[in-house]
Amino acid sequence: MSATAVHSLWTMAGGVTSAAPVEKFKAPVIEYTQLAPVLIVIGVAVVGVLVEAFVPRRARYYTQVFLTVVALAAAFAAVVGLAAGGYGTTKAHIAAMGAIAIDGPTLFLQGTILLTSMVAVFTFAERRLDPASHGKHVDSFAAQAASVPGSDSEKAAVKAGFTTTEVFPLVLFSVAGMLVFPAANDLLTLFVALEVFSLPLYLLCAVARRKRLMSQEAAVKYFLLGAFSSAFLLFGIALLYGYAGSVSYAAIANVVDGSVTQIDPALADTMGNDALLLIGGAMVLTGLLFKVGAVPFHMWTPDVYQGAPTPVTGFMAAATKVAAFGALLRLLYVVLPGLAWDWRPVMWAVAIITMLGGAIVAITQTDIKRLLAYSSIAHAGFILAGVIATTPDGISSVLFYLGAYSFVTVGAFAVVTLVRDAGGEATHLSKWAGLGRRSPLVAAVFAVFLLAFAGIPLTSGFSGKFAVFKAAADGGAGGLVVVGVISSAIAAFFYIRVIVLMFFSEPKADGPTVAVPSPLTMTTIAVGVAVTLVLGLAPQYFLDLASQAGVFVR
Amino acid sequence: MSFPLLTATAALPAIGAVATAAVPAARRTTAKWLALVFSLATLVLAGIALARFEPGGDRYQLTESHAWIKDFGVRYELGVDGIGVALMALTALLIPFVILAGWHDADPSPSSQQSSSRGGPNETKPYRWRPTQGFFALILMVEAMVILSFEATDVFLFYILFEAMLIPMYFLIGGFGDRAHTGSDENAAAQRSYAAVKFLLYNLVGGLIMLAAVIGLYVVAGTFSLSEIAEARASGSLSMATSTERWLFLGFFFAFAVKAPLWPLHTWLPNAMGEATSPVAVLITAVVDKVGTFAMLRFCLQLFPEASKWATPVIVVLALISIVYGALLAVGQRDIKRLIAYASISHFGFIVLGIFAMTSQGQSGATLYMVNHGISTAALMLVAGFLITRRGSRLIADYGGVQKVAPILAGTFLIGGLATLSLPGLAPFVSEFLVLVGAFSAYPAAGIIATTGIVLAALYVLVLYQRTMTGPVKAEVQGMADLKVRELVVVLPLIALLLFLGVYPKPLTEIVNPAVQHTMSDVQKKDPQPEVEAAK
Amino acid sequence: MNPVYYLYLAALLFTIGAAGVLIRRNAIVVFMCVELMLNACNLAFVTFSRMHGNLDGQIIAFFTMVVAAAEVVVGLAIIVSVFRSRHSASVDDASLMKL
Amino acid sequence: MENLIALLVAAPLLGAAVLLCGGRRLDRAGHWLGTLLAAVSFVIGVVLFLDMLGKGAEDRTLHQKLFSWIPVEGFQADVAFQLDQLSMTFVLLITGVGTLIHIYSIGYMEHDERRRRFFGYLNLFLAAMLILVIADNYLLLYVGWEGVGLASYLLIGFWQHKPSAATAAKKAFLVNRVGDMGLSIAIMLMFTTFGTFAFGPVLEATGETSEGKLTAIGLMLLLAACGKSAQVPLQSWLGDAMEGPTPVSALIHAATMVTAGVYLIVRSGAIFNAAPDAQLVVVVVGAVTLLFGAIVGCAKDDIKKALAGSTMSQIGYMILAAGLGPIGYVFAIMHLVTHGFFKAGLFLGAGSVMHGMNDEVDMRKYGGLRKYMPVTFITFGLGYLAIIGFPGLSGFFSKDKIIEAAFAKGGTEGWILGSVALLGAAITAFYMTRVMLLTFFGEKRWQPDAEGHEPHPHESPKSMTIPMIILAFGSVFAGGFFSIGDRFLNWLEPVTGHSHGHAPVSATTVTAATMVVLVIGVAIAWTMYGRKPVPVVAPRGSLLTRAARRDLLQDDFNHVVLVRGGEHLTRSLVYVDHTLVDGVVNGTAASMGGLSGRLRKLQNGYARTYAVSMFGGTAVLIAATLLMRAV
Repeated sequence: MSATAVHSLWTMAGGVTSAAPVEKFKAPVIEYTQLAPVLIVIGVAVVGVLVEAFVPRRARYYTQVFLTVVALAAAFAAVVGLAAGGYGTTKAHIAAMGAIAIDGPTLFLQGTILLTSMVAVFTFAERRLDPASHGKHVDSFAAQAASVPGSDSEKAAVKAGFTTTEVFPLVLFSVAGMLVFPAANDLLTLFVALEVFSLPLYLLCAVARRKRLMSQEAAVKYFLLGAFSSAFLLFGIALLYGYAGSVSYAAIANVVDGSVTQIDPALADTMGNDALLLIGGAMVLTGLLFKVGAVPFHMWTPDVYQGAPTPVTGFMAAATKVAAFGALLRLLYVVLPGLAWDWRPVMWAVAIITMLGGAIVAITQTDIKRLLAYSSIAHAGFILAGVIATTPDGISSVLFYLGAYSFVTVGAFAVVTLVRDAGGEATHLSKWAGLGRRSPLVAAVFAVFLLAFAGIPLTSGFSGKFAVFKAAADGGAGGLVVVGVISSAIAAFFYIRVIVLMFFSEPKADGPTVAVPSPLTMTTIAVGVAVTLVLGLAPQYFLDLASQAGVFVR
Repeated sequence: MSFPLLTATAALPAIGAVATAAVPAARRTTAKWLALVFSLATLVLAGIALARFEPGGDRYQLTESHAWIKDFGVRYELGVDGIGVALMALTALLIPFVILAGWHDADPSPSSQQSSSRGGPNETKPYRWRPTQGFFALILMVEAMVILSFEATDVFLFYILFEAMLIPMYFLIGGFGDRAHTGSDENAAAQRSYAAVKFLLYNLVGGLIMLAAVIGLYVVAGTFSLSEIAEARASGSLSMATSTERWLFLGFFFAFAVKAPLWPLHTWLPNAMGEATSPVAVLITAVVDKVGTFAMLRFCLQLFPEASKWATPVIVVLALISIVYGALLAVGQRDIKRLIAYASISHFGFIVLGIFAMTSQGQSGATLYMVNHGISTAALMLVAGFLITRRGSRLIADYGGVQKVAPILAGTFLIGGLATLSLPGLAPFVSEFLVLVGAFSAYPAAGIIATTGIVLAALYVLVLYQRTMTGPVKAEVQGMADLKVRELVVVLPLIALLLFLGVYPKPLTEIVNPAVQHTMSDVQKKDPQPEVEAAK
Repeated sequence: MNPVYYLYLAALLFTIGAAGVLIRRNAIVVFMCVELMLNACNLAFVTFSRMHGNLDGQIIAFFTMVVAAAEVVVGLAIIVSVFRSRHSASVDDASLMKL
Repeated sequence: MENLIALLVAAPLLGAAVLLCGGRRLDRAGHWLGTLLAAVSFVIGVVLFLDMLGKGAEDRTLHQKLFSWIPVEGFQADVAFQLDQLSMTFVLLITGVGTLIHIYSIGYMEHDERRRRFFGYLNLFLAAMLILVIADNYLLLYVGWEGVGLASYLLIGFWQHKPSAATAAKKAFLVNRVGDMGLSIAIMLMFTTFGTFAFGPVLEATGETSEGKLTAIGLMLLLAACGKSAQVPLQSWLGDAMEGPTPVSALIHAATMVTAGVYLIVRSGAIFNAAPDAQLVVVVVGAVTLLFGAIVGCAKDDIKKALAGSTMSQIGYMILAAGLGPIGYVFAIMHLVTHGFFKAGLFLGAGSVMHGMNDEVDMRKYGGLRKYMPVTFITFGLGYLAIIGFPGLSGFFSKDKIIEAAFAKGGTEGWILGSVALLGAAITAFYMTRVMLLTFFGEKRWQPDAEGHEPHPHESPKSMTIPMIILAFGSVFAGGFFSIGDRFLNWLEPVTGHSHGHAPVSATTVTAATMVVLVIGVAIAWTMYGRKPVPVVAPRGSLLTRAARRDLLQDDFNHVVLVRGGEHLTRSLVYVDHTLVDGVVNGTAASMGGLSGRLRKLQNGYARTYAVSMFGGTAVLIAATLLMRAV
């Protein structure tokens, strides 16, 4: 197409007044029912903002908690409804003018995200752990995020009993983004969704009540690196767009497959230029691998996990991974299967160094939250092994693993919020010595989570690990399985270390106390344990769900 | 659908474990009795299973099969052959004794109570740590898992238990150390958790490598059910490439060799047995480790016959090394329990040798050996435990002339020792001789080398007995009490059993023989024929 | 004139931005470099849009701007709060958490 | 009748069980019960014997199968007994002498508070020994074989508070175990060769296999025999075994257990007949031991050790005879029986002496005891005459026959063996005379011991003397009774077979020669110990004497090579296990930690570093993908 013709594209719209283009204009069709989950969450989030504006301070907390939980529950109900309606399997299709794909993976992941965020939100709402200041219960968020730590304004805010109830709408926005992320069917939606769920997270990281400096530092690091990575993602998108002339997955896939035959000679140098495709693909992958925290894009993880308020960490660790892996799956299975031969070796390498790197560095960690961060990196590696399988089995195994893993993570971080001393949460491992003697129950629960992380049989961790390894082996990635096994062995070492610490070492005199939480956190932990054990003992039903959901629509 | 006997046998102790754990902190004795009752009930069930088992019947009996995890090709399949039922019975038999012997091992020791009263502000609230309940609950939990693993005829199910049983064992070792330790409490605690971690990591690594093999097996076979795999083999629909089979075999064998333990993967055992209380040590060597040797017989040979034959020479050599090496190190030990541990290593060498001699005598011998070694080690170790708790030291050098002050203790100890050196007339002799004959008829050299084991065994047992029991009475030993009723109740039945099985092992062999013949046909091995058919 | 040059320019800008992120200490500047990268992307989008002769690229550019704006809001908020509590906008000072 | 056989074993076994489990309340009656049951067993033996005499020579073999012991595919081991003339001989010897020694012990152990247990052990020994000799297959024989080993272990170490006793017991068991190793290997060989190890089938089928196999089996059996019968090179334990109570030395380490090796070889005659090489080794061992023992016997001042040396040497004779094959089997057994009588008698005599001398064992501290304990003197004397082979007494007949047989072996071999046997006879005469002189003649040389009260030698109680008298009768008449009309020969021949070798020298010459050497031996002894007074403190003596005092340095050799070497080996192995085997694993763990520590450093907290890693990662990612396409 010649330059003049391109020019006419907008001269026509602007200059000549004729009805023709107006008739050409076709109103977009939006399947609102099928987007219901997202819409509900976003809607309520907006309402939440209004609540912040208009509802008196006293009532805000309860209103927000109520709204949030209701929203998530409703959205989940909607997802279930859609799934029941067969949108996961037979009626799976592309919705919203090709922007969103409603199919098995989408619904499964949305369901997982919604449930995990629900239990995570319980920990957000927990207000019994911190000693009540000035007779008012407080949660783990700053009285007034804007006030400088240690300043008079902060003291005043605390005295006034302010609380940052904005976190709830923020969570909802973030969740909304996460819901769209794995469903995104074109790169633009992908990008926007990414930002939508990232920005609130940046903020949430910054609003811890205790250790605010660290919290803010975490936020800065997360934000800058996140922005950096999304820039890469965006440039990659740009290149892919240049390659295919479109950002829709289907279109790009077609070009990759070469099913688009006629290429305008004028565009020969860009259209279908594999250099663009490869570089662009690689950069998009970078963006996504950053979010899943794969080596070498993982370095933000420990710092952010450590600095962020623990409830946020739990939410982030669980939900972000789910969403990001969903998007990664879709990208690799829908857009890039055509060049599996190009990205597979690279992903192999990434998976291997992720598994080993995460496990090895975790050995010498001394802070429980950093430890869990590194373990999450190692787990990302395991999941990647499943992703690389590129078989339907691979998809479902990854879905299952994500489901299993997210609940364990939320539960584990919820337990971390309970162990406290004067300075807030006692996250240094040495403080955990002898916890098993002081409060056997909590220690036992945490041990269950650790064993699940370690992939000991009869826990969900084992089922998940077995599923992905099986898929990988089936998909001809036996090597990854071996590496995975080795790194699990290494990983086992530090999980065991924590258990030893909790049970076999004498409690320190100035050791931390275990706060008795409100039903909220109890529910979170209980759900975590329940899911861990159920998926460990009788995973069949959920495996079925996952395998039914294991097909992408294109 | 008949009564699921096997499930019940495994479920009962599991329930018992939960019940015991639920007993309130103050009611320690209740917990103990509860655990004992449950273990006895389990013994009864196991006895019924043993009675219901027909030696002549199908290979696997009392079978149960339910769908479990379809996607993994996993079924909940149970069934016992002669070997399984024998070991199951052994487990059920030993646990009550273990519980009785450990009756006071988990009472909160004065030292720990001091530390709890010493401790920080939060010690004002009642001491919530309930060691006693935990101890017995964990023992029952181990029993449940071990029994189930002897019954599992589904590789995956077995694997899960094989791994899962590590956790309770781990807590038993690390959480309830032997009070009779050398050095300070902290030092002892450190050694203890080192031992526990070592135990767990060794076995976990073994298990994880096995996991890779298990997955590989699934990729090859598409199922985990022994019976289905056997059918597939028979029908020829399943044929493994030689290399694949070998790799898978190695994956499995490694895990079992760690558990067994076979040289050079044995070093975790002495630490574990040394640091654990002697009942737990018995649990390790007499019960849990048997799963490893059992699995070699059940899975390695049955799933990978060709690879097993391929690996036999190396394994036989390793077994021989274990026999001699273990015995020599036992001679060199200064710690009673470590000595017994190394003796066990030597005995496990015999068991493995018998299994991989791949002759009827060898394998029957190996199976009997598992049972007899269980009983004899239990007897020796428990008496040693009684001795150690009296004097509060594990060092041989701290004893002397005990038999003068506590003749019954010394006598039972001697009998345990004689069983360990497999004196004819006591059960271990039968199995050891069978193993030797089996090994000799397949590999004469191996047979002869293994025979040196009997001399070394005599050496370490008699040296131990001489140093501890004979000679002038040591001052610290003066006035040591002889065995109490509870302790006699533990030891005497075991000794009686040793004598009975030594004189009349027929009931056992009759159960075991058919199973062994099945295994022999699995590996398509015939016994070497005697040179002269003098029999007729 | 060949639109490919614009691509080269975009790539150049992107690289400059990236380099800035790696080199500069001041959080604000780092952040501006990120913005620069985003704008490089925009340029690329627009260029490709012209080359392909469809409008998607330009639309995306608008989206990018909006997102960038949102990012500015969040980013500045965070950076400012950090600046107020530390009296320094250097990213290297924010290194409490390490190892 | 067959059913009685089991009772032979059952009676003492019951005794052992009751006495050992019975507890204190049996302390008063225990020894009577033990003795009674031993006697019962003896009576049963006699009954069976009479019954056997009533039958023809060919159908004198009785069988009794109790139950199938270890039924395993292709492997049949039964608990079954076989009682033929050979076994019968042993049964009578064991139960007879055994009963006597039970009676003797009643008096001897009177003051020991653990007497009950002592009798329990004695009964246990009887049971095991009987199993050994009436088993109908080698595996069951092995059971008895180890059983007597255990009993001997318990009895040698009966006074466990004495470290020396405990050590001696351990040593005995260990050395025996080495022998047992041989037996078990022999059994395995039989199993792989014949598919069975029951006497009948094996011994009949010897013709059907290679001589090499048989030689191997034979040598292994010989190893076993060496262990049990204290033959070179496994003889070292017997001397120390004298730590045990004297009745034990008499019963186990003189009359019965130590002769089990001879039984084994004679029983397996068919195998040895077919394996001449093995036989040669047997005779060599026998010859060497009979000299070895004799020499040691000459040097010892401890009366029991001296007797022990003589036992060794006498058994050497038996082994030698057994090694001669059919020529010698019968005489080996005959000498075994007579030796059973007079050696038991001698030991009991020694015990009686010690009993009277506050358990003093050093002969140099005796002297002139004949006045104080006449009965002991006479019985001991008769035993002495018997053992040196005084014409007309037991030893004369049995030993003489062996020497003849040795010559009859023929060839240089025969000459060598014969002359060795003769030499042995001379030395025997010497050391026994020495013992006699030192103990009963000359001046009294005992002094007050440390506590100052000096021993009052006195005759032992009836319970002790009566057995001695009975045994003395045996040692006087048994030989003659057996030899007249070749009774013993005809009795045993159906089992062992017999052949008259062609003696190069006539029997009379041999007898004459024996007489000559006997006189020489006695004469030398007389000149050395009879004429001039004996120093209480042993003179330094010649090199040979000193060596002989130390069992010809055998123990020193064992100590240096085996004990020390073993200690070093085990110690170094413990080290290896800890550093190498364990170290490898710990090492990997440690290196993992180190690696982790180094990788950690990368996480330096600077956002820009993280950005660099991301940037680099992306670059690598892109490069890699492009490369993938390029290649």
